Amino acid sequence: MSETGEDDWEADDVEARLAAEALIVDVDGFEGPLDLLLTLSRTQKVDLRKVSVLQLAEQYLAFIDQAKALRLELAADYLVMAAWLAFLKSRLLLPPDPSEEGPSGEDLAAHLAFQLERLAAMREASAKLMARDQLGRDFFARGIPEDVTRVRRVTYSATLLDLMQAYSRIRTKDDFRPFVMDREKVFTMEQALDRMRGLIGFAGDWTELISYLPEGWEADPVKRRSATAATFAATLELVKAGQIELRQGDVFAPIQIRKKGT
Amino acid sequence: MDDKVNETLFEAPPMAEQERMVEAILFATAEPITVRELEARMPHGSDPAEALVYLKKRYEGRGVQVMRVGDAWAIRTAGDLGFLMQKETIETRKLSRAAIETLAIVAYHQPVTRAEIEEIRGVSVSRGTIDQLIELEWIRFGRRRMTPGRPVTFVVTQGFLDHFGLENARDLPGLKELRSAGLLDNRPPPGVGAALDDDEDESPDGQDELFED
Amino acid sequence: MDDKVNETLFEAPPMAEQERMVEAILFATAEPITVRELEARMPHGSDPAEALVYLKKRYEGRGVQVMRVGDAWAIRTAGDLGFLMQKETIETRKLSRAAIETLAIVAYHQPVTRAEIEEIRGVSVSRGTIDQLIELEWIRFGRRRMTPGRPVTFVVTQGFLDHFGLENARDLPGLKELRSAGLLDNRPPPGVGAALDDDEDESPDGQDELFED
Repeated sequence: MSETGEDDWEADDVEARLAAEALIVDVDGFEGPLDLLLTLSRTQKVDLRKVSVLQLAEQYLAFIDQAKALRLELAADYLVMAAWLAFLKSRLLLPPDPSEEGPSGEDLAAHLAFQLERLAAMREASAKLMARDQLGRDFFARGIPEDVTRVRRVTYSATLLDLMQAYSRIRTKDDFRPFVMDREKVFTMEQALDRMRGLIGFAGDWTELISYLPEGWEADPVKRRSATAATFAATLELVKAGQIELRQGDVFAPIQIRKKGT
Repeated sequence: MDDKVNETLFEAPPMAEQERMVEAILFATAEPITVRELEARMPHGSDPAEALVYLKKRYEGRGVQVMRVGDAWAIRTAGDLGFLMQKETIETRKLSRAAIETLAIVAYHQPVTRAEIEEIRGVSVSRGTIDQLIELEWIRFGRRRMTPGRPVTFVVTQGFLDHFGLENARDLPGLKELRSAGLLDNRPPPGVGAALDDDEDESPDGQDELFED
Repeated sequence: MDDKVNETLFEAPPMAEQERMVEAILFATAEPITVRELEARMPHGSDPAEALVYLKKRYEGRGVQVMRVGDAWAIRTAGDLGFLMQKETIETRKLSRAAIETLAIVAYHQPVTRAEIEEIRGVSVSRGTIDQLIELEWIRFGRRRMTPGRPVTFVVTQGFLDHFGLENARDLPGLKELRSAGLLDNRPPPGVGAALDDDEDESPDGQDELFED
C-alpha cells in the first residue's frame, strides 16, 4: 500500500505539481497546517473518509520542502506538523514494534482523517449558516421601534395638617421674626473660659471639673448641660495653652483638673 | 386602453402579493413612507395605493393600525393599546408652599377671588399655582363676584374634601382651634386678633351658600 | 367568596384582546421579547404564550412573520421579500473566515472552550476573533468547564438565533447529520484519551440543555 502511495505521488501529473506550487505561493492564505492538509487532501479527489493519510503526509512534506527551497518563511506550527507527519509516515511504513508503547500509526492516521473531516464539516456548516437569510440583509426588524416610555406621573400630596399649618403661617406672618437661637439657657465657651481663667489660680490640687460650673446653672438640666459642655471645652483650651492638667480615672469617672506646674 | 390593462396585469404581482410587500415595507422602514416611494420599491406596475386600502382594512381592529401620517403611511400601535408602551411610575411630591397656602386660603375663605388670595398671602399668586390646584381638582371656579370687573372666584371641590377627609369645608378648624392646637402663635400681634375675628364673623355670609350640604 | 371577588377583579382580558396586545408589543420593538416580559407588560392573568400561538398562525403567509427566537418572540419581514428592502440593509462588516468558522464551531459544538475551537480549526484563535463575535452579541461566555483549569466555554446568544432566523440552536442546518456522523464528538487524539475522558462525560450534558427547548 505504501509502495503504491509513493508511486502515485511520483507518477502524479504536472497538474498536481502546479497546483502544489500554487499552494506555496498562497501559503499566507492558509489558516494553519490543518487547513493546508485539508486543501492538499482535496487534490486526492476522493471522499475524505477514503483519503490516504500516508499520501497526504508525503504531499505535505513535499510542500514544506518546496517552501524551504523557495526560502519561504513558514510559521512554526507548519514545521511542527511536518515533523509529526514524518513521524506518522515512519509509523505507517515500518512494521509495528511490539515493545513500543503508545497509539499505533493507524490510530494516529485515523484521528488525523477525523480532524480533517471535522474541519471540512465545520467549513460546510459555516457556509450553510452564512447562506441563511440574515437579519438586516434578507429579513428585517421593525424600522420604527417604539420603546417603552417610562411615564413619570407626579401626584402631589398634602395633609390636612399641612393645610392648617399653611393657613396659620399666613395668618400669623406679621408676627414673624427671623429665627434666632434662644440664648437664655446657653453658657458659651467664652464665658466659661473667662470664668476658668479667674479660678485656676486656686486649683493647686486635683479638683473635679464639675465644681467649676457657674452658680445657678446646676438645677435646670438644659442649663447644666450647656454649662458643663462649655466648661469642659474651656478646660481643653487651657490644657492646650499649657495652663492646667486634666485627668480621668476611668470611663465616665469624674474629670479632674489642676494648675500646671504644682 | 385594453393593452395597457393587460400589460399591467401581466407585469405586476397579484394584489395579495402586493399587499404583503406593502406590509413588509411599512414594517421595516425607519420612517413613514409615501405611496410614490412604495411604488418605486415595488415591482413595476404595482399599485401600492390599492394594496394599502386592503392592508388598512386587514388591520382594522388589530393591535396595530395602518395609518396615514401626513402624505405618508406607517404602522402604528392601536390607540387603545398605548398603555402597553408605557411603564408608569408614580412619584409623590409635596405640594409647594405657595400652592398649599393658596389652597388653604381658598378653603378658609371661599368663594375667594385671586386678588383676595394675593391680599391675604401678601404676594402675588402665579397662574401656575392656580392651574396646578385646578388640575389636581382641589379647587374650581365658583360664581363671579358681583363687584366691578366681575372677578371669578375659587372654591374647593368635593375631591378636596375627599382628599383631606372632610365632610364639609366648615369642618376645617377655625383660627381659635388652630391657636389652641399650638398651630398659631400664642401671641398675636396687637390688633390682628380683632381683625381675624371680624374675618371669621364676616365670612359665613359669603360662604353659607357654598357650605350648604 | 372573597376569592371569587378577587378573581373577577383580576380577570384577564379576552384572548382576542390579549392577541391584539401581544401584536402591538411585538410590532413596537426591534428586539425579541420573552414571554415573561410580555406577561409583565400585559394585564394581570394574561397568557401571552397562548396568544402567541394564535398570532403566529394569523401571520402565516403574510408580509411579516411572528418568529420564535430562543425563548423570545419577534416580528420580522418575510424572508422572500428581502429584495424590497435594499434601503433598509445595513452594511455589516464582512466577517473574516476565521470569525465565521469560529462562530460555526461555537454554534455546533456549544458549550465549547477556546482550546477545543483551536483543536478543531488546527490553529490558534486570536483574541480579536472572539472579541468581535462577542461584540456582535452572537456568542457569549457559558459555564466554566469542570475540568482542570476550569476553562470558560462559549455558547451562542439569542442575538445569533435572531440574526440567522433560527428558532432554536437545534435548528442549525445539518446539525442532526453532523451529530450522527460523530463529527460533533469531542474525540481526543489517540493516547491522550484518559486525560480528556472527564471532559467528554460532561460535555454532552451541557450541550443537551442548550439544544433542548
